[in-house]
Amino acid sequence: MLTFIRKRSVASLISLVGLVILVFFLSRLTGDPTDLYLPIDATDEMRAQFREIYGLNDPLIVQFGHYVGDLVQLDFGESIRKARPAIDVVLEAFVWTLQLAVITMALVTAAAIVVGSLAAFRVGGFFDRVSGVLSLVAASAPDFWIAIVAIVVFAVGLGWLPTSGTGTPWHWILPIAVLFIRPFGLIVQVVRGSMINALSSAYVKTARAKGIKTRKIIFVHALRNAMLPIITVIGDQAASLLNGAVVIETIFGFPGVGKLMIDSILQRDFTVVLASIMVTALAIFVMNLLIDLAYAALDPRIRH
Amino acid sequence: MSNVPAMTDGTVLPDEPSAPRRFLRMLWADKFALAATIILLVVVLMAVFGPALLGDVAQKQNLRGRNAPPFDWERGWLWWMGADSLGRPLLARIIVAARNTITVAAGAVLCSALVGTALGLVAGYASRRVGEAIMRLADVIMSFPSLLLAVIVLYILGPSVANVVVVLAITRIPVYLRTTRAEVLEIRERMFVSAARVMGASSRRIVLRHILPVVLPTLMTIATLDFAYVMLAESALSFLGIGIQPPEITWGLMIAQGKEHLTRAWWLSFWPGLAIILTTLSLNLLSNWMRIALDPTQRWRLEMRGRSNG
Amino acid sequence: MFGKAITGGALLLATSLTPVWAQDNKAVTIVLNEEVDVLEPCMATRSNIGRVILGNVNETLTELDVRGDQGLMPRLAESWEQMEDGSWRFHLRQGVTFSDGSTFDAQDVKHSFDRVFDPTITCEAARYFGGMTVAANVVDDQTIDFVVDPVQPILPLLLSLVTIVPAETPIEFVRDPVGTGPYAVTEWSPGQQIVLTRRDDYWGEAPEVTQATYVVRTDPAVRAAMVEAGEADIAPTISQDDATNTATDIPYLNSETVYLRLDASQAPVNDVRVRRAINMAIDREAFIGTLVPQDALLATAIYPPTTQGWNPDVQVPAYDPEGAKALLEEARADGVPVDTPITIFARTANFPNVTEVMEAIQQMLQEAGFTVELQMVEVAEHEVYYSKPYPTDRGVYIIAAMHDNRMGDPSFSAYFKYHSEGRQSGISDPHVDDLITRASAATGEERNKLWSELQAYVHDEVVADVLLFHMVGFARVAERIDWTPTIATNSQLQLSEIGFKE
Amino acid sequence: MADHLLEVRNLSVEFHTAGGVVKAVNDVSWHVDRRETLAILGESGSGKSVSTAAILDLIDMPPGRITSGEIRFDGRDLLKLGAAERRDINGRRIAMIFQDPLSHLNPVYNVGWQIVETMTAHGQSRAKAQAEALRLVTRVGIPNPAEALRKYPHEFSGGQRQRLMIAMALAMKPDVIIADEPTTALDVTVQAEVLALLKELQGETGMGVVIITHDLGVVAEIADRVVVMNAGEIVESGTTRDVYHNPRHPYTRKLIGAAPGKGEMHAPLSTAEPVLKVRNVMKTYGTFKALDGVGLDLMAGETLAVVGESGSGKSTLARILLRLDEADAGEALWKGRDLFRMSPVELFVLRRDLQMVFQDPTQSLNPRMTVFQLISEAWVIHPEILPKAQWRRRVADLLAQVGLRPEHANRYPHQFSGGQRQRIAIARALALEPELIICDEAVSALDVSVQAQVIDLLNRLRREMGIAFIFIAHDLPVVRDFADHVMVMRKGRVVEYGTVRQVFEAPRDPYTQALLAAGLDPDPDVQAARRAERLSVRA
Repeated sequence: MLTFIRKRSVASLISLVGLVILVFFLSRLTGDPTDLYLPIDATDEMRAQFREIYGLNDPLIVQFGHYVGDLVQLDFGESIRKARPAIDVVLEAFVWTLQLAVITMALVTAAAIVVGSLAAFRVGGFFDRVSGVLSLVAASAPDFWIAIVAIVVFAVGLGWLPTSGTGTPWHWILPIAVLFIRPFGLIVQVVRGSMINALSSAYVKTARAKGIKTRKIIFVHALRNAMLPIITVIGDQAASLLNGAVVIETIFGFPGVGKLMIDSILQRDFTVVLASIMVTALAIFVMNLLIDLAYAALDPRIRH
Repeated sequence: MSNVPAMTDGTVLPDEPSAPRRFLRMLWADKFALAATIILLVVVLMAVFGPALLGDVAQKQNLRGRNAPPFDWERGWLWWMGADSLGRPLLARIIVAARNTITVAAGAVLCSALVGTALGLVAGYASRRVGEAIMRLADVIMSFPSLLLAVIVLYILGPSVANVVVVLAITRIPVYLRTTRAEVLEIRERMFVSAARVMGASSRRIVLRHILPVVLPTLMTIATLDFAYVMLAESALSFLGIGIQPPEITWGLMIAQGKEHLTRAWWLSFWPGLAIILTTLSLNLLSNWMRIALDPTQRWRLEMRGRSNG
Repeated sequence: MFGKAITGGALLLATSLTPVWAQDNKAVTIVLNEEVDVLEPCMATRSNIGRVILGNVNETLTELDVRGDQGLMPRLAESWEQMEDGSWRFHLRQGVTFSDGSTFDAQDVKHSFDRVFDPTITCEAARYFGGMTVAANVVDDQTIDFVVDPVQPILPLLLSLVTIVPAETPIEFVRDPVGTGPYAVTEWSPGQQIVLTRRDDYWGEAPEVTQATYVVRTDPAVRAAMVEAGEADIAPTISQDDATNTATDIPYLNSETVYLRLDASQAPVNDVRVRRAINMAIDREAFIGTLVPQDALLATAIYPPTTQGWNPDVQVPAYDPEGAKALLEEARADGVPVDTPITIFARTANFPNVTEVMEAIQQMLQEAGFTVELQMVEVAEHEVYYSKPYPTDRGVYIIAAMHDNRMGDPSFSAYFKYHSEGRQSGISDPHVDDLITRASAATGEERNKLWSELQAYVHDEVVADVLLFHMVGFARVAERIDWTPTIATNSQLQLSEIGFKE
Repeated sequence: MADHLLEVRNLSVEFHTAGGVVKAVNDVSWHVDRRETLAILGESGSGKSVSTAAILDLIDMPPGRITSGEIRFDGRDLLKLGAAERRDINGRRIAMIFQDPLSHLNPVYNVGWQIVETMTAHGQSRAKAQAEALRLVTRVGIPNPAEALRKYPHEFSGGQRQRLMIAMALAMKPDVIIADEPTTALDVTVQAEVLALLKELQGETGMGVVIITHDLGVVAEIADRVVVMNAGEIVESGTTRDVYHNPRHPYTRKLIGAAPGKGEMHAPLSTAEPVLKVRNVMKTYGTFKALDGVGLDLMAGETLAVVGESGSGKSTLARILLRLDEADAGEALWKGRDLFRMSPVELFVLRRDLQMVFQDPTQSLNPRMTVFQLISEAWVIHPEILPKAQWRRRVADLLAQVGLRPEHANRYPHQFSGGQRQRIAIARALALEPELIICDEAVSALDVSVQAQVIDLLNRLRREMGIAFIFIAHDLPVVRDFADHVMVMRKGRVVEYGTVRQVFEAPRDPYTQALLAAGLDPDPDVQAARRAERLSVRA
C-alpha cells in the first residue's frame, strides 16, 4: 500500500509540476495585469511603479525562478487583486467548495444508488423507464438555466428560500439542489448499468438459490460488486465539483473556488490562479487516494 | 452457464436480415430512440439548411417589436416563439443557431475523439514508458482549468467558432484517451490478438484492424454522450462571457443573452434551453439505444420487442 | 486560518433554521454587483470599494454636492483659500476622532497624501494627480498647505478624492480601514459580507442607519430578486429589464457615457466624411426606451451635462442614412477605401444590453454601406484595443467603450480622450491640444468658455468619435427605505443619506 | 404413482431469443428419491440445467416462460407457490452447487460470511450459524478451517472452492442437492475427490442428489439413475448400468461411442531427425517458476501430447514456443535455427511454419471480422502465399476441408456454434500452410461428440498434409487416440516422456499413475471396480 501511495504521489507530482509550468507561462500570454488592475486613466508613473512592485518587468523566466523559489518555501505569492497571500484567499474559498462538493456528492450518491439499483432490478419496467427518462433529462439540462429559473420560482415567486448567498442552512438548499441534478442523472445511469451487470452475475444466482431476500440480494450482494465503476464516476464528478462549480457559485454568490478561479483568470491574478490549481490538484489527489482505498475496502481482490 | 440454449454443431444457421434493415427494425422497437432520431434529424436539417433559408430573417432587427411574446398566431409562423430583445423572431434564430451549435459540438467531439483515441491506442499498445508519458499528459490536460484554457486560446487566437471548438476539443481529449487506453490494455490480452500475432501481424495492423473495431462501439457511446456534454459546456462558456460572441449565435449564447430578461420575457431563454435539453436528451436516448443495439448479447431485447410490436 | 474557516463553516451549518434574512429595523443590507477585493482607503475611488467606505468609514477634506447644486462643500476641511503663489491652504475641522480613538489633525492629512504617492504601494487616487507634484506642508494642527506644481485651479475638487487615514497607518494595503466617518468596519468575511456599524463618537450628526451589511451578487437578476424578496434593502445597480416596479426601481443618470472611439489614423476612418457618415448612420433615438433605458440622454459630450462648461448648443447628429450613404460615395469618389472591413470591438457585460446595442449598431452601419464586423471581447482584450499603443495587426477597428466622469469637470476626460498624447485618444489635432492645455490651467468663466469651445470643436469639426448615450442606471430600493440614487451612486453610497419611511 | 422426494412433471420452458422463441425443454419429467443420485446427462444446449433452474425459481422471466408442467415437492406444486415461500425452500430444503465456484461465490465477501448467511437467511441465530459454518468447513476438508472462514473466494484453489460451495449447500441439511456440472472446471485428480466427498455426505444425511453433467465418467462414478437429454427433450432414462450397456436411443449410442480413450493407439513414426528440438527452457513470473528446464523433440509430421493439470506450465510452453512470451533461458531449434534468438524479420518468415489453435474459439476469433476476413488475413499479412484473385476460392476450399460450407465465409463468428468456430480457427491456421500447429487445449471446451469430430479432423489433416502437432491437454483419454508421444508436466517440469503406449500402459512416474487412476471411465462397472479398489486400499 505504501509503495502504491508513493508511486501515485510521484506520478501526481510530475503532472502537477507540468501543470504549474504550463499555466505559469501560458497565462502570461494573456495580457498584462497592470492594465487590468489600474484604472484606464492611470498615469504612466503608476503603471511603471506597479510593474516594479510586482516584478512584472523581469523576463518571464526570471519571474518563474522567483516564483518557484518562493514556492519551495511554501510561499504561494501575493494576490495582486486582494493584496494578501494568495494561499489564504484560495483556502478560504476552497473550504466553501469542499463543503458544497461533499454535501452534494453525498446526497447524489445515496439517491443515485437507490434509484439506479431499483431501476436495474426490473429492467424495462415502469420505474426503470420513468427514472431513465428523468435521469436523462437531468443529465441534459443546462445548469445555469435551471439555477435562474429556480431562483425566480422558489425565491422570488414562492418566497420559500433565500435567493442566494450564504449564512443559514436555507441558503444551501438551492445551490445544492441545482448542483445535484447533473451528476445525479449521470450516476443513476452508471449505477443502473453496473447493477444490471452485477445482478446478472453468477453469485446472484447462488444467492437466489440460497433463498436470500431480494432487497438483500440487490443492496448487499450485487451492490458491493457493482460499486467499483460507480465509485469511479463518483470520483470524476466529485473532482469536477472540487474544481469549483463556476456557474452555480457565480449565480448564487457562493464564495467558492470556482468563482475565485474565473475572477482571477479574468483579472489576470496569476498567483491566485496557480494557488487554486495547486490546492484543487492536491484535493483531487487526496480524493483519488481515498477512492483507491475504497476500492480496496470493497473488493478484497484489489488489496494485493 | 447460460440458460439460453446455444446452437449445436448440426443446427442450421438462421438467415439474418441485412444490417440496415435490422437496425431500422431495432429503432422501431424502441419508441424513445425513434423519437430521438427524428428530433436529431430535424436538428441536422435545421443546421444544414437553416442559415441559407432564414439567415436574413434571423438577423433582421426590429427594435420596436422587441421581446414580442410567443403564441401570437396572428403573425407569421416565425414569430410563434416570440421575438428577442432586438425584435428578431426566436424560431428563426433557433433554427439558424442550430448550425453553430451543432458545428461546435460535432467539431469538438470529432477532434477530441480522433486525437484522444489515437493517443489512447498508442498509450495502450506502446511501451510502458510511452504509455506513462501520455497518461501524465492526460493528467495535465485534465487538471488544466478549462476556463483558463478558454481565456488563453480566445485571447491569443480571438473568439471564433473554430477556436471554441479547439478549446472544447482539448478539454475532452482525456476522456477518449483514458477509455481507449483502458480498453486496449484489456483487449490486447485477448486471444484473438495473440492469434493475430501468431500470424505475424504488425503492431499497426493489430491496433487498427483488431483492437480499434472492438473499442469503437464504446467510443461511439461516449461520443454521443459527450456531444451533449460539449453543447452544455459551450453554453456555459457563453454564459460566462468567454465563449462564442454575437453576432454569431448558438443556443447557449441565446440562453445567456436571454437570462437578463428572464423575469419579464422568459421565452428568450426558454426556447433555446428547450432546444438544448431536447437535443441532448435525444443524444442520451440514442446512446442508450446504441449501447444495446451494438452489443450482440443485449440486442435480443430490442429485436424481441420489435417483433411483438410489429 | 484553514482551521478557522472550517469552524466557521461548521458553525454556519449549526445555526438555527430560522431565516435570518429578516431584518432588524434600522439595519440595512446593500447588495453590490462586484466583489470587494480590498478595503483600502486610498483605493476608494474604485467604485466597489468606494460604495462601502467612501463617506461612511473614511472621509475626505472636501465633498462634491451631488444632491443639490452647492458645488464643492466642506467635510473634514472647514474652509480653504488659494494663496498668492497659487498654493492652497486648508483649515481643518476640530474635534474629529478616528474610529481607533485618535484625534484628527494636519499630520493625518499629510500622511494620507504621502501614502497615496508612495512608490511602494499602488494607490488609485494618485491617477488624478498625474503631471503635477503635490507637497503637503503642515502649518499647525488645524492648518495645512498644498503646494502644487504647476498651479492647479481645481485642487479642492481633487481633494474630494483623497481619503484621510490616521498618521499611524502603515504604507501597505490595510484590511481594517480606520477613518473619521460615521461608521466603522466591524466584520469582513471575504466573499460573504462586510458589516459597518454606526459610531457613537462621530463628529457630525448621527445617521439613522445603525448597521449596514454589504453582500455581493454578480448576477443582476439575483440582485433585483433579493430586494424583492426582502433579503436586501438597496441594490444600487440592477438591469433595465428587471426594473419593472416604478415604486422601488429608481433610474438615475450614472455619469457613464457610451461612445465609439474612432481612430483617425486609420483609413478610411481618417477621412472626416467617413466619421461623419458613421455618426449619421446610427439611429440613436431608436435605442431609447428599447435597449437603452427611457431616461438615458443622447450624448453630445463624453461627460454628462452636469459637468462644468457644458455647451448646450452642440446638437446630436441627425439620423440620416441617405446622407451617410451620400458622404460615403463622395469619399469613395476621392479614393478613400470605404469598403475596408471595420471591426467593432466591444466589451462583454460592459453595460446592460451591450451586445444587443452593438448588434443593432452593426446593422445600422451595414445598412449605410459600411462593411462592419462585431467582436465581443473580455475586459483584458478590450484594454489592448482601447489604450495606446494601439495594435497595428488587427485591421481597422472601432472600439465601443463607456467613460465615467462624475467629478463635474471636463479635465478628468478631455486629456485622455482627445489630447494627441492622451492614452485613449483617437485624434491628433493641435488646436484641440492647445484648448485642453489652456482650459486646464484656467479658472472661473474663462475655464468654462474654453471647455465649451472644446466640446463643440471636437464634436462638430473634428468628429473625433461617435457619442451615444449618457447612461442611466437603476437602483432597486426596498419600500421601507427612503433613499434616492444620484449621479455619484456609481462611486459612493453614503449611509447617512438613507432614511426610513414610517 | 408413488410420492417421490422431488418430481418434475411434463415441464416445458421457452425462451425468447434473437432467433425467435426457443423451446429450452419440452415436456420433461423426472424424479429423485431420498438417498438416490440422479444424473441428467446432456451436451451444451440440450436444456439439461433448465429444469433444475425452474425448481429453484432461477429462470428470468422474461425472456424465459414456463409454458406447462409442475414441480412436486413435499406434496405441493412449487410453481404455484409465492415468491416468499419458494425463497424459504431454496437453500433450506433444496440447495444447489454450481459449476465454476469462482464466479458463483460472491468475490467481495469472505466465505464464512457467505456460509453463515445461508443459515441466518433461514432464521438461525448468528452464533449458532458461525459454529455450524466452522464444522461444515472442517467436514469438507479445508485446512485451517477457522482461518479459512475469514478468507475470500479468490484465495482458494479451484477444488477448495468447490468444497466450500458444497459446505454452503449443506448448511441447512437440505433434502435435495442439485449439482450443476460440479467438477467440470476441475483437474482430474481433484474431480475424483469432490465426487467422493459428495457421495460420502449423501451417505451421512440421506439427501437426494441431482447431478447435471456432460461427462459419462461422472455419471458412471456417482449416479444411480440417469436421464439423457438432447435438444430439450429426454431421449432416454434408466439405471446407469442399463443405459450404458443397452442404449436404446441413437443419440445415447452416439454419445457413448464418442467417449475418448477407446481407440487404437498410435505407433510413433520411424525415427527421423526432429524438426523441433527444445532444450532447458526456463521461465519465471516473479517468484513463480512456470517452466523449469523443459525440453522436447518433435519429429516432422508427428503429434506430441503435452499433458498436465492447471499450473503445470503447459500453456506457458506453447506461448513461449510461439514467441508470445519470451523465455528466460534455453533454446528451441526449429530446423536447426534457434527460435528464441530470431530477429523480428526472421520471426515474421517463421510465422508461416508455426501456427496455433487456441482453447476458446469464441475468444480467439475477432468478433468483428467475417470468416472470410479471418481466414484471408493470413494472406494480407503474408501476401506471397496467394495472389488476391484466388482468395475467395481458397477460403472456400479451406472451409470445405474443415467441414464447413463455402457460403459461411460471409458470416461472423458469433453466428456459429463452438465446434464450428474451432473449425474456423483451424482453417485459419491452415491458411498459412504451416508445418507445425500447436493446439492449446483446443478441444477442452467442446462437447464430447464435437470433441470427437474435431479430433477426427485433426487426425485427417495430419494424415493428408503431414502437419506436426503439439497437442496440449489436461485430460489423458483425449490424447490417447491421437498422440504419438506423450509428455506429462507438473509444476513446470517434465515428469514423464514416452510413446503413447509406454505412458498409458506402463507409467513410470507416480504422478502419471495418479492421473491415470483419477480419470473416470464411462463404464459404470469399471468405475465400480475402481471404487472398490480404492476402498480396500483405504481399509
